[in-house]
Amino acid sequence: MSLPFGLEALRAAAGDTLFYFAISPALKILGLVFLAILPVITYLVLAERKILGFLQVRVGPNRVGPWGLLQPIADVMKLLVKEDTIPSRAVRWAFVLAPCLVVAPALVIFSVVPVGPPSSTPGGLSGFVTDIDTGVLFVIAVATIGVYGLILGGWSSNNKFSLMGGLRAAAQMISYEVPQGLALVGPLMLAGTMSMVGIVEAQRGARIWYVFPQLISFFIYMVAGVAETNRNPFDLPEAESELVAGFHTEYSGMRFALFFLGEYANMIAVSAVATTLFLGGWLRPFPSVAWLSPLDVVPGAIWFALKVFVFLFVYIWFRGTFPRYRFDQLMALGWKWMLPLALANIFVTALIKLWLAR
Amino acid sequence: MGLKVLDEMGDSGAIESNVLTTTYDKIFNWARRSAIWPMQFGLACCAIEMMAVLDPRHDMSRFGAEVFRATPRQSDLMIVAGTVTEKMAPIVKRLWDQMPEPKWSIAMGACATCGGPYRTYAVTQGVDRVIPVDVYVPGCPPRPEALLWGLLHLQRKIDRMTVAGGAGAKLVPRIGEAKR
Amino acid sequence: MSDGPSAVGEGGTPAPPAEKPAWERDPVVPEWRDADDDPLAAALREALPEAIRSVKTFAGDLTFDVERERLADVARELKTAHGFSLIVDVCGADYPNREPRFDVVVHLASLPPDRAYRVVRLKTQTDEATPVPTLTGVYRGANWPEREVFDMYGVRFEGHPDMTRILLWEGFNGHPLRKEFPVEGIDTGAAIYSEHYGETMGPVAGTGTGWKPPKPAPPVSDETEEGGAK
Amino acid sequence: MSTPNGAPDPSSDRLFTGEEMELSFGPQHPATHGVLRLNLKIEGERIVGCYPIIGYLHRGTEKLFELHPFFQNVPHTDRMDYIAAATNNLAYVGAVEKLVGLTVPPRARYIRTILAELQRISSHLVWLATHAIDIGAMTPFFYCFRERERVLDLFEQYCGARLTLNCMRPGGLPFDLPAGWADTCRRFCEDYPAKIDEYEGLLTENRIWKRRTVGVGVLSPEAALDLGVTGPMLRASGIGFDLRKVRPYEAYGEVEFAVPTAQNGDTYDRYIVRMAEMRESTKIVLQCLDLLPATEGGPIMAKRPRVLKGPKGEVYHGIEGPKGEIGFYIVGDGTPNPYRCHVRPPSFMNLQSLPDLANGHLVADLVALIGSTDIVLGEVDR
Repeated sequence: MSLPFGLEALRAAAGDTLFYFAISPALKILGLVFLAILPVITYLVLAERKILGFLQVRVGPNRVGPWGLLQPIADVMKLLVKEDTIPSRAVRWAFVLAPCLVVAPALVIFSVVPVGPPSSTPGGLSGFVTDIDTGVLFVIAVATIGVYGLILGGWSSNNKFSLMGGLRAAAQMISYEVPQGLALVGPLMLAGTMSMVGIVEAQRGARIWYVFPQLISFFIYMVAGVAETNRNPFDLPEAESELVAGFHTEYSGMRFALFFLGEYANMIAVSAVATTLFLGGWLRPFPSVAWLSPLDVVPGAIWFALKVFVFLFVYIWFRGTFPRYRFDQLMALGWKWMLPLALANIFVTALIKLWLAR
Repeated sequence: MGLKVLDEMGDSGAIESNVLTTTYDKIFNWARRSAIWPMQFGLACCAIEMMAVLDPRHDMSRFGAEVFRATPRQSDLMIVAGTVTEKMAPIVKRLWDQMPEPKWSIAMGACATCGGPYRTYAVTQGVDRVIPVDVYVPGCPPRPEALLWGLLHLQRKIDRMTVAGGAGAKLVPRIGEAKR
Repeated sequence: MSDGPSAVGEGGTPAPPAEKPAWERDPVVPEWRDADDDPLAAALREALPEAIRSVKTFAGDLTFDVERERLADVARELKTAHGFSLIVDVCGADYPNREPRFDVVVHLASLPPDRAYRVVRLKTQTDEATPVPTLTGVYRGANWPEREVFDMYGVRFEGHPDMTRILLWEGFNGHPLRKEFPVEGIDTGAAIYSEHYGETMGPVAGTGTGWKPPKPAPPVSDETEEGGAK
Repeated sequence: MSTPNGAPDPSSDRLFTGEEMELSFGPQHPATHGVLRLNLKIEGERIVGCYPIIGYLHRGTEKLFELHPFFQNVPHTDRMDYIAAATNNLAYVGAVEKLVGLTVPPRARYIRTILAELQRISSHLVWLATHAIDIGAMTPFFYCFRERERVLDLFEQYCGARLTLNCMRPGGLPFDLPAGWADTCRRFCEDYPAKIDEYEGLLTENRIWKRRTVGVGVLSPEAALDLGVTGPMLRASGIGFDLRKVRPYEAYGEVEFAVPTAQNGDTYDRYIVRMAEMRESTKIVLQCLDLLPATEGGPIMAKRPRVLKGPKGEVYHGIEGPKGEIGFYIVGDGTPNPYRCHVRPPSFMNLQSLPDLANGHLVADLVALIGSTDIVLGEVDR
């Protein structure tokens, strides 16, 4: 069949049920996390430093390995062997749990994000771990868990700056969950399904990426996404010049690295969801234009990755460009502008959809 | 400091020659020397030159050391940039204590090294009365290039670290150097 | 003085000996002069006759020697009637062989556009025991400089809202700008952070010879009571 | 905008009320520009009390002044306001010259003016860099430091030091300009306005920047005068007081320049005023460079005794530094050392206004306010 080498034997040995319900998803998750997400995160950090260097007329890391390519590896290894301090008055269990709570949900999201098309033959290798009917809902639900990590981390550190960072994170992420969720309703309505794979297929069927009919949705989702991931100009929970390091002020070594990892994994997750819902996922550009079909030679996963990278670049670009919002201004932006806009967008989309269906 | 640890170890030769630990040493020392994150902590004039070391001309980020962390918990290197006064010295000490091991410090400039021009009632005569110092950078203030020299010198010092000392982060001179 | 465009474009070329430019002649050392004829001095004497002890000028700086108790009154009069709206500075000086030994020196400035720019100096004498009336009621900006004078000389200001040390820590032994205070080498005494360490432990100011390690051992490094940046 | 400093009225805004908490902000904090410590009382994020604690960099400079002869004190002035060493030098040597009655030759006056204005540019560049990075914009920091390096190169070519210049002496200057210096300087001044446009392009009309700065920390002109605030902070409040205009020292009487002012006295206005000042400074430098060739080969040091002895007397001499009026009060007693040398530090007086500015604002605004008061702790604490 269409399974690559060793897997076929594994399937034969384990039986179809066990293979398709346990082994295959597990292998895919492991592969995705360790061969795709973690390396991308690692090099995203380097890319960020290099791109910021480029924006700021300097060169960036270039001494550790050729062109500084080993820099992130050195960083991670250094953090791994760094002393791990837990303040004596910290709430231990929460302090330890918090970083895990940030990283895990960000990685879980990838289980429903399709990086490639479903297998063309039954039983073949599809480009996603699983395709559940409520994929989008699952993404929103899981992403929300991440905020608990920040709140717990800020609260359990027994540091006032951490506490303020945690509170800011709570307020900010909850405020922006709402417009973010509402912004996703637009594409859902157009596609008529909540399955992530279904939405991409619907974009193929509609012969257009949803970013064009749902420009407002896309805009709201992106802004809310930046706020969700605590990136500049919305990096208030860890605003360095105000709160020292925000919720992770007291974290050192690998626990801090996990927060870092979580932030970058969240960036990739938000970008991946945006790519799926608005930029046609694994589809090539202009899926409806026939004479561009030679582009289909490029695998879908590559297209997907390219689109995600564009988003990631925009994130870094933001960081190099904008000053930081203030807390109350951020709240006002979320509740007074984004929320009404998102609701209006849903309303208009529904009207248009009804009118078209008539 | 390193010598003291060595004395506690007794004869370090057998451990030193162990192939496994030297490989570990190589890897960890490489990682540590390549990712020195300084603490964002300026005291006086030298802090301005410490900022200048980040600028496009000198660009400390080339060495992977531009990640200035504002919290001592996440930093590896304390650059004591400026005059340490008697009023500030306990805070410097406290910040140093809050930094997790392995940690290093650079005394930047004359004031941090020995009190500099300020031999007065208010000034601590060198930060080495408060915290251990790994590298002294002379100058008043040192040029950014001098601070980069200090960083490179610190890297050479880190290269000599070994996990064989026990805690994994003690600065123990390699055999031969200790005998000097 | 370097003010004024007296010698523009001369190019520094040697002038005939008779008219050497100012910078090639010996410096003209200024001297104290009485300045009772100054209009400001006359006006002030008229308004507060018993407050002004003398008016002198040195190198163009008008100096009023003011009775200690009337310092704030003179400043208020200058502010309201003569447009000296900017407080430049308050500082002290120590003359240990004189009685009373301390000077408190106040500089005030009048600003354009209402008035011509002018700086006047008010001086008054005091000793360690006698407080000087504060200027904070006239200029709020006198707050910190007066605290500095207290810190450096031990001169107290009566009516000051917050008469505490500003540059050195509470419990510092002595007032460093007094002439008998040595620049280094004496025991300044107190534990620096007694609120954290208690009176007998913790860092002790070491008088320019450095900070002494605390006895007994300092608190555990992970002890973060009031935030990491404390 | 109902409170005097532009903070939202606490009675109308229930967003941030809650229990009071004390927060020790500094002395090690990324936004305190050194070792300033603020004891804050906060209600949620709103500041209800702000008590600055200074002195963490008190080094006894004024005591040292009394122990050294007039000439040897110049290096100590470098280390007070260490990002504007040349203006400190200028203020100190000006005071000494006034005390002993020296007259400075014209060439030295022009060069001093050039150095002081270049120093103003570099000081404002450091201010802009740190102010922007406090508000969260990273990139201007690097642009500012790129240009600052060019200014520092000029200093280095002139006197060999980058930061602590020690470039003036009572009576004149230690050296004449090196060959080609004037051309390098002119090239810089001609390039520089375009660079200011670059910074302004990033910030001035940036909506986030404006929202973070407009109306934040309003200082009324009356309060500014009352608190002894000078320099760009005073001018941003609408009082066009500039010592270079009202009592022209050095060569300022011979050059044309404007004194930028603004009306609202908020953080944004202080930003605008300082940006405009940098443009004026380039103009002053260019004019002085035009005046220089006429004095080519002329003396740079006045005739003076080998050992300066201060007469029995006292002078105050203040000049317009980048942060405000920096003045020296020197008492002489007939010996080669000053009997008393007191500094009137602009940052010290300007910092007094911080509690006024910050009350009622949020913690995030406090950071912007510390930046916009442009303090240097070396000068505050001395």
